[in-house]
Amino acid sequence: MAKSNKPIFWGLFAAGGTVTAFVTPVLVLLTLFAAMGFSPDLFTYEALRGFAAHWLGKLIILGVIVLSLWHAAHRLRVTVHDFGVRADAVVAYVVYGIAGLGTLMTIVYLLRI
Amino acid sequence: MSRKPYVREVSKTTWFLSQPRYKRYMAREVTCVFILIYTFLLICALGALAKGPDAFQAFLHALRGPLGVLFNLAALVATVYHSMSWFDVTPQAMPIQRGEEFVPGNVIVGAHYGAWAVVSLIILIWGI
Amino acid sequence: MEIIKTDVAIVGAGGAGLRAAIALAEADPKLRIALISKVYPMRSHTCAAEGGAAGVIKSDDSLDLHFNDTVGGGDWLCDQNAVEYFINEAPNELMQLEHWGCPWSREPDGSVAVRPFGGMKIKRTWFAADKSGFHILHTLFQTSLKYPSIQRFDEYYAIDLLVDDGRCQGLTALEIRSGEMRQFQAGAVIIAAGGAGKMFPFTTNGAIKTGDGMALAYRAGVPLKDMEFVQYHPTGLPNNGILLTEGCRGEGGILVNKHGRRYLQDYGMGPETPVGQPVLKTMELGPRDRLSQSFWHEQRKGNTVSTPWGECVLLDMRHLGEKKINERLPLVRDLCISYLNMDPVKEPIPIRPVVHYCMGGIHTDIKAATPVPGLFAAGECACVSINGANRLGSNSLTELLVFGRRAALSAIEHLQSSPSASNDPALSAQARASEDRIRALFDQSAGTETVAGLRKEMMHTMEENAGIYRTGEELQRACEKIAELRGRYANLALTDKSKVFNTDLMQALELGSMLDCAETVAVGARDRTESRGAHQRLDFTARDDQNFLKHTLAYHHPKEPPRIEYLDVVITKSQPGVRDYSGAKK
Amino acid sequence: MSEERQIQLEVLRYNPETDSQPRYQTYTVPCVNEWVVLDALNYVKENLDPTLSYRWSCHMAVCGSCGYMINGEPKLGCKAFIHEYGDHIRVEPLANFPIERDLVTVVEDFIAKLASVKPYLIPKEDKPISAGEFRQTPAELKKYKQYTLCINCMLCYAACPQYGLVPEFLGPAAISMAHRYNQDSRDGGRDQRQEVVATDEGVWECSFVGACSEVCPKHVDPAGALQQVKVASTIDWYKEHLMPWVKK
Repeated sequence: MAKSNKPIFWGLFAAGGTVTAFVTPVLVLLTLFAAMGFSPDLFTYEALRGFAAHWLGKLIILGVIVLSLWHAAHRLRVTVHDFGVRADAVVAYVVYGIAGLGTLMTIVYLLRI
Repeated sequence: MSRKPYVREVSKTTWFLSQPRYKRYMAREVTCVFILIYTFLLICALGALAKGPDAFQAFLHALRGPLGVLFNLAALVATVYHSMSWFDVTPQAMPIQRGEEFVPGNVIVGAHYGAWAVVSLIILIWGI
Repeated sequence: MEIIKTDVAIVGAGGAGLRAAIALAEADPKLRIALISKVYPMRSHTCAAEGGAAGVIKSDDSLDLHFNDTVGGGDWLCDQNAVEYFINEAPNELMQLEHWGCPWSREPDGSVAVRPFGGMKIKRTWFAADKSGFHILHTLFQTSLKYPSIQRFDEYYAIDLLVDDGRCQGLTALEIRSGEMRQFQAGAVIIAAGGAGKMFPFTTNGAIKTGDGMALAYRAGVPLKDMEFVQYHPTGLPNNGILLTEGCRGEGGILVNKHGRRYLQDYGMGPETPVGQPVLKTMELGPRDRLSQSFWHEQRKGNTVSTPWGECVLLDMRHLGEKKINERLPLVRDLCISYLNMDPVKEPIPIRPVVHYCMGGIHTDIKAATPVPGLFAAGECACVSINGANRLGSNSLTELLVFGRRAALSAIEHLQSSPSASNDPALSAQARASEDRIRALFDQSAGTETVAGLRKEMMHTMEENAGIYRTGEELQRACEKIAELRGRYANLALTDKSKVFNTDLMQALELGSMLDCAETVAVGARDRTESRGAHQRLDFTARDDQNFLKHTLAYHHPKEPPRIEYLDVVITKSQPGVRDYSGAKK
Repeated sequence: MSEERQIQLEVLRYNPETDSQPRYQTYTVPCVNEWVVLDALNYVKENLDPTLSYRWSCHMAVCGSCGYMINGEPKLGCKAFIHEYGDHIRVEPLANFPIERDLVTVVEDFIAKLASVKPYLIPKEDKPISAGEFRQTPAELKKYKQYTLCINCMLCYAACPQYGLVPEFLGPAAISMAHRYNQDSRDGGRDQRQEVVATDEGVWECSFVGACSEVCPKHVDPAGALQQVKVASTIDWYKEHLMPWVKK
């Protein structure tokens, strides 16, 4: 038996799980407000742009988004298996592909700000 | 040979219906779907932010409406469930031994809930 | 019938069997070792031992003190040369377990901790909380996995020894899962199959302790020694006999009667010691036989507490406090809460004496060898004898290590010195006869007796007539009744006719073993007209060194009661004296 | 405390020589309320049906023989109290194991897996017996003590859905036992055990359902052990691949 390569993804999964556990619910609450038509201050273009323009802001956004993506992707891989789909290699390519794409988009967008 | 062990097959697709704890587990796992979609929502927001004020307004506009509210509500439930299920098991995954004794699990869990509340409040106050 | 050739076959995979197997594997990696057990090794009853294992390690202790405690505790029926070997080897064996990973409880400086135990003058019991036997068993089992030469035959029930040319050369065993018989041809056989407490209805012993190993040797012509000495543990839960370790008292628990009096002071174990400050070899730290006997007297006087499960006295541990109980006696607390719905932190626990251990067993010499060349025995099934008329608490776990290893070394010596050629046709003929015997039992359909029925009568007989206090009249009744049951056993009918995992057949075989053992207990006790250690006669109340400073040897007869012979006790340096458990005298 | 009541004990029966598949058989058993389910089975065996086969021994939850599914939950028969159930109790052999006969399962797979993780002390340093004990403080003992309490009853395997779905999975008790030795201050064998434990069929098959810890009668918390093994294995991996210059 060979040692598994899952630690790469599990490390991201675990870090992402912790980050999302701390920040995602309150972010969802804020977007919920936005969806309901409240206009929180954060969602002014200027405020957000200002935050994202700072290198620290960029780093925080990158961290939260990327870790969330890889957390969700890895768990999705397991969940798909749990629902009875036995094509782990294909599933892994797809879910990690999605996470990779999201990561790339985030980097590109952040560079444009 | 008189032996003939009987193997009980487990359904690969419906196994989790057999026990409440398996259902709770699957509910926890499914939270990742909401987190994934929501994260892409954030990426879209980031894209709009990069494009300019008009694009961002359009994004906010698209977010509004019953569908947006419904998704965010569902995502809220899912992410809160994720947080709780995540924090509740931290003493198992990361036990802390001080001297001879282990720090009681509920202390570790409590500390996480406390930190979660603080982080959430800061973001909330800052956001509103 | 499949033949399995091996160098050493071990029957029983509890503490003694595993220790023997490891010793063999370590001595010579080329030796083929067959470890045969009717249960998976970790199910063996060694796992239920709680308190600990005695071995001299601390500087305030000495081998002489351990010797004196053991010999005096055994009411001078111990073979003193065996005791000497035992106490000398004990510290090494316990240390060896430490090196194999046993989670012994520790002192703050990291050294191994010891606790006080009954009948011991000095604290010398190594312990792993109150799960010492469990940890010893699992440490041994897990360590045994290191050695590829140990081939396990789990869930094989040993049926008969194969003795040819005056040597033991193997055995037959039934593979329980398939119902198939196997012939093991071995240069030497070690029996380490545990005690026979299940002869009695109220016992700390697990269901598997049915004296199979004892009966195996007994039927092959080896005498059973000192079987009349059956130890009652003074503190068992009254509803199901679950053991509460002597550690309860070692840590400071006290025994009181219904008036709240610490009654042990009335039976030569006083004066009363301060609560929570146990004094060694005094009051609650007296030996097990004396404590169990005191209970019997208290019950006679009407000083016991009536409970739904019979008369009890109370074990009070409340003053130890929750922290100490959780740290030192977590299993005890769990058992009380689970099975009695009582918390020792908050209330005294009703307890009563319960059958615990067979001091007697397969007659072996100091090298664990039986009179049959090539056959060795160790552990509770054997009688070396180091326990004499009453075993001291925490000597048995050490015993199975010391003599498990000794049996292995002796087996190797035997392999080296005796001819290896075996007469295959003769062995196979014996094996076929053994198989036929089982088949006859299996096929017999005209019988009218049931396993459960005979077993109940046997248990009842033993409890009524061979308990803590005995009389000649009762014992005679027991002898007659057990002989009758042995006769009726031939008329047994099995309901279960399946070959696969037939527990009806297993229980029938176990019943056969227990009846053999029970008869040696009853006959040995009837003929021993004295009181010594765990054997107390109301009609012969004094110890009689003139006539009975002797071991009882019971020889098997297929139809008749056992033939009894006597063998002198080996005395080297301690002449029989008075067993003094009174703290007042020096 | 000792009131009697009648229960219906429904037991899954399977005799490989006569049955093509298991079937249920119901016995009416007069129970004393303080009984455990094992007592009820013994009542059946002694009084109603000697052909019923099941394993048991110590009756005090330490030998690990009597694991059954009781009303669908993995339990020790000797620790499942009648008073905690209604008048109908269903007993089946432990889930996820083949049925040998009645309540007796085939457990070779578990035994082999336990052996595969090298569950014995591989000392850091050689030390002769005569040199005395390896020093170990109470705190060092406490660090792994909990994981020594496993009685190999296999309830955790019966509770683990991943083991049911992927029989190659090394499983909770075996990995916990590896963790027990890895955490022992006297031990230096972790690298050897990782060869088996840190594999796809090892700890990485675990998805932390947590059922193993919920059913463990000895509170070993195998799920916790497995998560700790994952954390440590992940740190190993990152050190090995991203910081090869750092010695473990």
